[in-house]
Amino acid sequence: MTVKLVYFAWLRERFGMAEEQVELPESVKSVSDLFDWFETRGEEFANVMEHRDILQVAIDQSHVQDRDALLEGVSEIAIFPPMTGG
Amino acid sequence: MTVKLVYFAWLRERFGMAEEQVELPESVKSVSDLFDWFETRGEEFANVMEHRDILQVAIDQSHVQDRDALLEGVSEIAIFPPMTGG
Amino acid sequence: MSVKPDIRIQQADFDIKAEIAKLTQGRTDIGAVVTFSGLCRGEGDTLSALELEHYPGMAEAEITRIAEQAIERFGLLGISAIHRYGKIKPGENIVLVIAISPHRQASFDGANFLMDYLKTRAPFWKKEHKSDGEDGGWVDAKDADDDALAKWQD
Amino acid sequence: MSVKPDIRIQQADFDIKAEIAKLTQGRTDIGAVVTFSGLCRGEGDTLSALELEHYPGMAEAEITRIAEQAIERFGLLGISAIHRYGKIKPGENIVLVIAISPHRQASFDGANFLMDYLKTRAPFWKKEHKSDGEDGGWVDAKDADDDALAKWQD
Repeated sequence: MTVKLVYFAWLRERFGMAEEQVELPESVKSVSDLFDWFETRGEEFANVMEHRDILQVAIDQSHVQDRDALLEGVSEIAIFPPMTGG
Repeated sequence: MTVKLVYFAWLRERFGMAEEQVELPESVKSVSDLFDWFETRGEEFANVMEHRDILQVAIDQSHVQDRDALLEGVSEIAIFPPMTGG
Repeated sequence: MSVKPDIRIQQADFDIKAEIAKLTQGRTDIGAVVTFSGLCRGEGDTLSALELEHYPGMAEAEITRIAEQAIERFGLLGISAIHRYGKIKPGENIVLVIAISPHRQASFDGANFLMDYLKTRAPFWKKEHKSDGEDGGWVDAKDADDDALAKWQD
Repeated sequence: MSVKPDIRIQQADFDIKAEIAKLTQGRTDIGAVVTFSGLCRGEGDTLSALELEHYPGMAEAEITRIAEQAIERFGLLGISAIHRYGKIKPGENIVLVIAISPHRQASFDGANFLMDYLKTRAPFWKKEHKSDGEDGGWVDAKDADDDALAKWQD
């Protein structure tokens, strides 16, 4: 499955990109699986995943709290630190 | 004792004056005494005093809740209905 | 107390942008500006105007006193209030309160507190003029306004 | 729901007077206008600017969703919010919220509610640029902002 991954704030800076188009492995079915997969993508990805408990996820621009949320059929997944607007 | 009495809103309208200079009788020592005296000043004054429980009093421009508050030495007493500002 | 309230009672309308600028211009310590404007409602076109009467001198003093309490209680960096008197038509401004502070809750609370007290403690009275030419009489004080004060009692 | 929120994410500053007029002009059913402006603080001159990043599309959608809740919950007659992005200097505006309704508490609550949710739910991130040229890093989310939400839970 091909999805657009979008990063903000220090994730964007540390990954060195604002977004990427990726082919998710068959094994990645949930947000939790996605984070597990990130840990295998190289040092910087693994480092960022040390903060996985505080990372926020939006699927197709809607907040998702549940780490078991399924990714099937989604087109855009955003990962970002806690928001600091206002 | 001579004091300035000041009236607002419907008291001003019913008394037909915004203020008056009066010589208070010796017997008028408190706000309560003042209201008793008003009851003797004619029909319109007596009628207004039927509402004495809700009337508000300011002595020298400070709110006074206590009906036993003494009037000695004051120069301005205002009587008015509950306020409706804002 | 170094923060002084700016309180005015006037017949003229106010300019909210200019009033905010007066409090904030040239400062970089303010994080939150809350304004409250109270407007005259037309009550479904039955009202032609409100007429506001006040007790000159005492009105300024009383609002100043309450505003000083708000500064102290919420740690405000500034507060201003303008209350109009005279004839005010539906859609027009009656009152403006502005509270400034470093953080949002203090500014919200400061403006809200001043309005609640101003409603029941500032010597102003409203008379209604009806659209049909009738004298609508003096507006009664609302129990709801007294109740609103309860939230500020410790 | 007939009342629609007016939500904008923009780089440009806003004109609070024009924004109030947009909501109130020609109406006589509004009794209370509450505005909240959030400003960039200089932190004792240590900060040269904040840089605000946002998630285009989602930011508008998320604030609109919360604003719709505010309309419903407090019976607002209108609500607007403008959130800026890009570089913002101390003393400059970051965010504006305006809530209008017939009565004062609804307007206060509507604006306060939207700000509390916006702080923790709208996809914006702040980076600090220090006066000494250093990168101050990304601002951490505050527990106090999460706590502020608690007052809106029934």
